[in-house]
This record gives sequence, C-alpha cells and structure tokens, in this order.
Amino acid sequence: MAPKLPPHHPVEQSTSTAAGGQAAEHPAPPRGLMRWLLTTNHKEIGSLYLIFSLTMFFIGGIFALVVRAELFQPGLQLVNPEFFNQMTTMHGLIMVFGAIMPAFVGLANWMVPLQIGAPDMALPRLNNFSFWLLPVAFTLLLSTLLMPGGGPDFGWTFYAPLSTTYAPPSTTFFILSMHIAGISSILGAINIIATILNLRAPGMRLMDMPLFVWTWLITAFLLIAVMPVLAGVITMMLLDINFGTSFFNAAGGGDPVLFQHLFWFFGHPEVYIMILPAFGIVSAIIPTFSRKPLFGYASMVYATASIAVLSFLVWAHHMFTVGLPLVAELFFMYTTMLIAVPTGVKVFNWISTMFRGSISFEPPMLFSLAFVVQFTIGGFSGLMLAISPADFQYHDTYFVVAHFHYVLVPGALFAILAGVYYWLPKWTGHYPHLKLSQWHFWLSVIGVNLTFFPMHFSGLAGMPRRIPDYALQFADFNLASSLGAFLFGASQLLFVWLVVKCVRGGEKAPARAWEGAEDLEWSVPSPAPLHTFEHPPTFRPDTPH
Amino acid sequence: MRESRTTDSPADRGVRRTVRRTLVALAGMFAFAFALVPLYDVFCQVTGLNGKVDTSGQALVHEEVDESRMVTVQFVTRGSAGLPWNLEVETRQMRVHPGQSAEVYFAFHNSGATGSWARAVPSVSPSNANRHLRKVTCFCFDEQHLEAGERLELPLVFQLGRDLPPEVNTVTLVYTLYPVTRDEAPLQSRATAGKGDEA
Amino acid sequence: MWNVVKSVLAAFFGVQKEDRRREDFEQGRAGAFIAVGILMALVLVLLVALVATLVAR
Amino acid sequence: MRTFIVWMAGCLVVTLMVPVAMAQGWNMPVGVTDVSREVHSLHMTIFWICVVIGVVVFGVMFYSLFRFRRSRGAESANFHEHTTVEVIWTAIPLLILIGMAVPATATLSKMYDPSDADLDVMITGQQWRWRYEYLGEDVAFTSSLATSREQIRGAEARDENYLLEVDEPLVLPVDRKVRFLLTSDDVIHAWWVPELAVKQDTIPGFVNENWVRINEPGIYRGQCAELCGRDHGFMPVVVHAMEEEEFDAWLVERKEAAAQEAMGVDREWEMDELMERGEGVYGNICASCHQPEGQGSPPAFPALAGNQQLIEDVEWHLDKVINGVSGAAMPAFRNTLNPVEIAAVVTWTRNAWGNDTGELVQPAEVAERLAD
Repeated sequence: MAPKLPPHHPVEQSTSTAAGGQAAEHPAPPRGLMRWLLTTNHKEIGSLYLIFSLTMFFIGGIFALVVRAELFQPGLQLVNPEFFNQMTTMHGLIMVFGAIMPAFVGLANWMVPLQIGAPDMALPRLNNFSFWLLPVAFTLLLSTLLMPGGGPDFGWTFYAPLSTTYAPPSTTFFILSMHIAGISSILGAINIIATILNLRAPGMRLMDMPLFVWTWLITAFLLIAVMPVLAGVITMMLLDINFGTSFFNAAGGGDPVLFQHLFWFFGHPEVYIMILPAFGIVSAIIPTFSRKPLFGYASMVYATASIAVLSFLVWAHHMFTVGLPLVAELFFMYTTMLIAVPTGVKVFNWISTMFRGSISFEPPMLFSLAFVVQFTIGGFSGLMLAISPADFQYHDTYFVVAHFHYVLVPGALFAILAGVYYWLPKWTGHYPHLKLSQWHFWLSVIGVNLTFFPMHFSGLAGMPRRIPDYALQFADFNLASSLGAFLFGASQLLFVWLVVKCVRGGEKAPARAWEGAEDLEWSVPSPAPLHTFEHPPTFRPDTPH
Repeated sequence: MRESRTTDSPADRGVRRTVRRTLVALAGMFAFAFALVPLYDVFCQVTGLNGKVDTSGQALVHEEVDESRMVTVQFVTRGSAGLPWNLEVETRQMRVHPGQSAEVYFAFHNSGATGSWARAVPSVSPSNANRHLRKVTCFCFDEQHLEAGERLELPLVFQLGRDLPPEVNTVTLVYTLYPVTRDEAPLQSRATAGKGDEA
Repeated sequence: MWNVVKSVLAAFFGVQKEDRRREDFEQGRAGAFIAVGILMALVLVLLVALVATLVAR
Repeated sequence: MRTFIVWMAGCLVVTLMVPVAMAQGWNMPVGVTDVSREVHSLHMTIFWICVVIGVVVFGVMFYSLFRFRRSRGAESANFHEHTTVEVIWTAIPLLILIGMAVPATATLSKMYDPSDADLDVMITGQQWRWRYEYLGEDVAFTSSLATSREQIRGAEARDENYLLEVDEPLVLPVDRKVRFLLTSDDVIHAWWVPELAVKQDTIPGFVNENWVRINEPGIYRGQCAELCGRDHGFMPVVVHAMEEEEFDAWLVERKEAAAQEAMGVDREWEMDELMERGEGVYGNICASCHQPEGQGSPPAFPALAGNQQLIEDVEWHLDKVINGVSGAAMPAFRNTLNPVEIAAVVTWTRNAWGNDTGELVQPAEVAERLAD
C-alpha cells in the first residue's frame, strides 16, 4: 500500500497571526485575589483547575498513605477500622472526582481553544463558575471528616444500604458535595462541547481536529449522558435517608441491587471519562517524539467512539457476584470482552506510530511510553476480570485494586503528567529541568510498580479489598506495596518542585517547543500570551480533504 | 468577554443552539435515571432477576397437571431487627406437581407489647423458577397489622407452571418480615409506584 | 444508504480507508450516520443478547 | 542508550517475577471442587494468552524504540495507514476472544446448575458474623471471629491462621452436593471461600443461590468480600469438610446438643452460672461493637456500661436484645441465640462494669417472651 499523506497540518509559524493585536482591546484585569476569582480567561481557569487538582492529588495521596501505613504490617497499629474505611472512601472519591477529572478539565481548558484556534472557551463566565464550584464541593466533602460519626465510610462506590440506612449522619453533606461536583463537571462538559462544535478555526473540520480534542469531545458527551444518572442516584439516596422512601431499602419494597445497577450505569462510562482524554494526550505526544504522523487517525477516532458506546453496555461486569441470571452474566461477559478490540486497536496504532519513526526520549515521551506499557498491563487484567467465572475469584480482591490502579495511576495519571511535561514549555515559556524530570519519571515508575504489581498476587492469594488488617500470608506483598506507595508519594514532591522551578525560569522554549510537534498550539508564542487567536488563524490542511 | 459582545455572530448562535441541546439531553438523562427504577422492576419480573416477585395476585391457570414430575417447594421465614413478630409456616417443605395448585398457611404472631405493622418481603430461588411461579393469594401482597399478642394465620396459594425448566427440582420461597412505620407508607408506595400499588 | 451502513460498519470495526472516509465526510450527512450508528448499536446489543440467550439454554 | 537498557532490564525483571511468583504459590488456588479446578484452568489460560500477546506487542514496541531511536540516526518514514494490517489486528483479537468465551461459557453454565442438592444450607450475613442454618435439620449456629483482640493489637504473638479462625466453622460433607441459600440481615456482605470458588453476595431481603460439591476433606478458609462496615475485615469464613459418615455423626451430635440446651431452659439458673455463660456470649457476639468493657463507640454503638435506660428498664433491655433495632446495626437475636444465651448475656450486661443491678434474668422468662 502506498503511503498516504498525514491527516495533520503544518502550521503557520508566523506568530503575528496568532498574537497580533492583543492587549489593545482588553481592560487591565483586576489584581490579586479578585483577578483569580473573577477570571474568565481559559488559560487562567485552566491553571486554576490544574492547581486545584494537584492539591487534591496530594490530599487524596495522604489518605492513601494512611491506608498503606496501616497495611504496612498485620495488626491494627495506627488507625481504627472506622477511620480506615473513611480513608479508603475519601481517597477514592477525591482521586476520582477531585484529582483526575479536574486535571483533564484543566488541560482541556488550556489546550482545546489553542488546538482548534479559538480565542477562548465558548462560555467564559460559565467556565469560571464551574471551576469555583469545585473548591466548594471538596471543602464540604473534606469537612465531613470532622463531623460526629465521621465522614463517608462506605467506599467510593457507596453501595446501599451501607450508605443509606447504615450510613453516618454526615452522608447528607456527602451527597450535597457530590451534587456540586457533578454540576461542575456537567457545566464543564457543556462548555467544551460548545467550544469544539462552534469555535473551530475556519477550515478545520471535525476529522482535522487533534485527537486530544476528539477524545475530549467524546468524553464530554459521556459526561452529559452519565452525570445526571449519578445525580439521580444520589438524589434517591437522599430521599431514602431523609424522606423515608425505599428506593434501595428491601424493608419498604425497594432493592439494594438496583442501586448497583444505577451506580455502575454511571460508573462504567465514568471509568472511560477518566481514560479517553489520556488516550488523546498520548496520541499527541507519541507522533511528536517519533517525528511521524499518528498511525490510523481515523481508526483512533472510531475506536474512541466504539469504546464510548460499549461503555454503556458493560456496567454489570462490576456485579457478577450479586446473583445475576445466567443470560445477564453471559451478555455482560461478551460485551466486556468486546471492549478489548477497540482498546487493542489503539495500542497497536501507537506502536505502529513508533515503528520506523525517529524516536527520542524527552520526559513527555517517557511518561507516554510508560503509559502504553502499563495501561496495557491494566487492560490485560481487565480482560481476565471480564471472564465471569474467573471473576468470581477476582471480584473485590486486591487483584481488582491492582487492575484499576494500573489503569488510573500509570494510565490516566501518567498521561496527565506526560501532558504537563509536554505543554509546560507552552505555558511557562521554559523547559522543565531535564535531569529532575528524569528522576521524577524513574522514581514514579519504580514506585508505581512496586506498589501495585504485588497487589495482583495478594488478590490472587485471597486478600479482599478494603480491609484494615489481613492474614499473615499477605504480609510480604503488603510490605512491598506500602514501601512502593511511600516512594511514589515522595517522588511527587519532586514534581511540585520541578513545576515551580519551571514557572520561575529555565531553558527558554521557542513557539514550537518540540521538534516534531504539529498542532495549532505550537504556532503561538511560548509562553502563550493571555489572549490568543483573537483573529482566527489560517488553518491550512495540507491534504486536500 | 465573548458574551459581552453585542454582535450576534454565527458562532454565538451555534453556541446557544449547542447549549440548548445539551441541556435538553441533560434533563432527559436525569429523568431517565428515575425512569430506570420502574424499568428495572419490569426487567426483573421478565427475567426473574433477584428473585423479585409480583406484588399482586395472578390468576390461576387451568392447565393439565404434570403427574410425571415432582418439585420440592421449600418455605423459609425470617425476621428482622426492630420487629417483635414471629412468622412460622405450617410445613417447611412440600412436594407438588407442575400445574397443580397448592395452599400453605403462615402464622404471624406479635409478641410485642404494642400493635405494629409489618410486611413480608418475598424472594424466590432459583431465579429462573420465578417466572413460572404464580401466586394467587399471598399475605406478602399487603402490609399486615397485629395488635399486641395477636396471632393471625394467612394462606399462600400458588401454582408452578408446567413450563418450569426441567432442571429445576427445588424451589425455595423466602419471606422476610420487615417493620413498617405507618406514616411512611404513602412515601413508600410512591417509591414503588412503578410496579402496581399494593393494597 | 447502503454506503452509510457500510461506513458505520467499518467504524464499528474501527478500520476505514482514508479515501472512503474523505468521501463520507464530504457527501454524507451527520444525522444519517448518527441514526444508523444508533441503530447498529441496538442491533449489536440484540445480537449479543441473542447469543447469550441461546447459549444459556 | 543507557536509559534504554535500564528500561529493558526493568521490564524483564517484572516479566520474570511473574512465573517465579506463581511457582511460589502466589496464585489463585486450584481448589477442591470440580468447578474451582475449571475456574483455575480458565484463569491460567487467559493469563498465558495475555502473556503471549504482551510479549509480542511489547516486543515490537521495544524493538521499535531500540531500532528507530533518533540518537542512532533513524529517519522517520511517513506512512500512517495500512488497511490490511488494521483489519488483521482487529480480527485476530476478536478470534482470540471468541476462543476464550467458549470455555468460559461452559464453566459458567455449570456454576448455574440449580438441580437437586443433598443438603441445603442457609447462609446469613450479619454485621459482622455469619449464621449457618441446615435447612430441615434443626441445626443452626453463628460463626464469628475467634482471633483474640490481643493478637490484633499486637500484644500477643499472632497464630498461623490469624484473622482466619472462627469459633464454629461451617461443617460440610464431601462428595455431596450442597446448596447454599444466601441472604443478609443488614447490609450487603459476600461469602467467599477461594478453595471452593464460591463468592456470592448476600443481599438483605433477597436470596441468592450457589452450590458446592467438595472433593477432599479439609479446612478451607475465606473472608467476607464486600465492604460491610467497620469490621468487614474481621468476619472470616471457615469451612470444615468431612467424610460423609463423620458429617452424619456430627449432625446427630449437634441435634442432641441443641436438645440438651433446650432442656436447660426450664430449670432455675444460678447467678454464677449465668454470669459465666453470659461473659462468653458477650465476648463472642456483643464485644465487637459494644466493646469488651461495655463502653461502646458512640454514636453508632451506644455504651452499655453505665447506660441508665438499660439499668433501669429490664423490659426495654430484653426487647432490644430479642428484637433488635430497625435500621441500625443491632440485630434481632430472637432466632440466633437460644433462651439460655439471651438470659445469660442480659444478666451479664446488667451486672458487669459497675452496672450492679443485682438482677438475674431466668432463661424460662426469656423463653416465655419468645413464645407468647
């Protein structure tokens, strides 16, 4: 087959188009705190999201370290079981809703307008509002820890009736904070959809968009589809707790299993909400550092869409042990296995992109390569979990913990870190310190694998998840996991130092900071001025489609 | 800044249209979440998922009794916290032919010092027998009230369909007694409205 | 119409020739693709459900 | 280049770790039932399929990283599409998956076989213990954690079966099909024994079904697998599988012991006897929530020591123990404890830790309350 031309585009290098005529029509922004409270600039809001997410990442990380410290050796040493349960629950909630999701929204805020040549998000004031909802939501959520009876202690999946009839009194506040965080996500999604569909540079068609934009568009649709379902579920919980209904209470004719169906109808697409934008980031970075166009751009888009559609058809694979009828078990087993196909296509495409490229190993590429390998490992364990009879043994053990941490930590989180390293020169005008970033990378990789790899074995050997103390045969695995967790946690401090250093100074970056980078964001100066693309850029797809 | 512009560019119109559409989709999905509650009940009744049973009586179907097959039907009764009641069944198990109707009595007894309301929540195992179990009369369709010390016997009349899957030889009916706080009752029926209001 | 179905099938499979894709994006209407896509998704669900039911017998 | 070698070495170490670890027995147990063997073989099949795919995929990836690295002067090609290859790598995984689905479906169908069982056992999850009832046999008992608090706190050396010991294991015969009916009194639990490949959620108000036919006698240990509140990590499952004759003898013995206990209800009990019995019951059943010294852990678990309502109102006290508290962790003990045990534990709590009421509740009184 004859090689075809790439589906992406050399970009106008003249910075005059991009930055031309800024400042003149913009009043001076208010100073100090008010500036950040009132900002409607997508770049500033993007930075706010990222800083918020980093803060939450450390808070959630501290909770994880409390858990790992207690599990360092058998016996109850540091915390009592009630507090342990609150820590596992809060760790999950904060990492999912407070760290990973806002980080992706932050990246979208920064990069989507730059990648499609838009001057800002479509709804800047809504953008400001949806950000400031988050600190409110999470302050509320964290404050439940100080309430009588403690914070949520029923796992991030908050299965009824443990989270309704048997829940601590603070649960109503937990529901409220989830509602606020949910509204924030929904507003963010509306904004992103409106931006992508309406503010693309003239001449840029959907199939010309960078994959990060594509994956975020699909993610935003997923958010629109499932966040209302989450809102519905927690509203039903609220009614059950405070108004005497019995949606999930068997005593009143309700059904606890219904909760799980509704939750996972939200929860499984939620999993993809946390991974699709990661695919987009990696699909931008790998071609850049392979100096070769992305292999199979169209099939990447199709695969993302297939994954999104399939994500609505697999929810009950989280519930194989609740006593589903045989037909349902088979249906969900088959659909779950089908997801492996588009996911596999993505991995193959990334590898084909590297094949016969000209590969260099800058920090963003290192994190992306680690993403590909370790996300694939998470995918393998996911395939094993899909086999329903085997899942009877894996379900609710550390094998599952290992699986989803492989997908979310060296998966989603590494992709976010890769994106940050990739775009830091654009944000700050400086390259991140090379040696430090390499140290950060290697320590993170070792830490992550030391933490999560042994969990496969402890799970297979029979250790259930969410237990504060364990039988002696699991001691070695847990020791390794705890050491790894502390190593990983500590190495993230390096990251903070590195980012601060990079903001303050460092090697200057040109507009096109990476040699192989092709998308529109590299046509504006580094650091990107506050206002870009006030006049739409000339988008010149070099292929005549 | 965009919003403060007075000009009505095509992009602005597009944004407004997109926002309108996503808001409609949002409202639809929120409603859908609540619609899933009754839908789930229908789904359960069709598939027998979770041993959910009809909460209203079904008509006896007159069909030929399958003399060649015997099925064991077990009855299990359970209490729950907060209710000083006993529920006992006259026989723990009986053997019936598919197509045959049978009657069994359950004795309720309130050993508490005050009158109270309760409901027996039914469950059937295995779940694929559920579709073929027809309850003609059951105390589980209604909430029951017993005065302090009162004793009450209520019947269950049921029939196993002839089309009961051949591998099912034992059917277990479990009844769990739950207390009902009477002033909650209207709300409860609202929550379960999707499957035909009982009583 | 048949072309739309073929393209959607290709999308489900995840593989499509570049020129065909270009053709779709120049000639096809988004609405048609979405409608057929939803329809095919339903067909897929029914197909898997059918297989599951048959196997469970 | 150096970086690259480190990469490869790291990946190699991780890959080599896996078979070594599995050889060490760090793997899913093969188990002692036909079903568990099938599940194990499914697990190993899919595992090796993943290993093979992984070796191929990562092999190509690392080859590319090595061969086409810029520091070696690689020039990039410009291809970005190849329909045949794409079709192949979509079709092959699909075929592998179908190949995997076939044995998985067969095993699953076997697990869902509801046909006649020789013995029915009802398993009820409670915060935080298991209750076993042999249906139609009049044998029922509660099984709770036997590991001492001192071991958990680290004041004593930990036993070999730390946290996996119970006061009374579930006793089952080998070579007979045992049907489990699973339900719960409060929240969702999951009954799991890895060696039996049975993990089933227990759901309040609903009954789940599962079954097992054990091939080898022995003691098999597992745990609750669904987060069920504070002591989720402290509700182990122990199954003692016996030869059939041995099991029948055990069943007869249990029935006689129950009859013996029932006879004791009618006689007059002494304070000392009740206190001794009550302390044992309290330690087994009540202490996990209300704490060994009766101080409780409010607000979820009220204190018993110095509890005025309890001290003043014996009727109220009996009612709570017998009938439980709706929507709280306090279960009804009317069916799980016998009259002697209820009388003993009530007597104990009314006279321990400075609750010196001096009152004594006779088993006969309790029996009367339960009956009328």
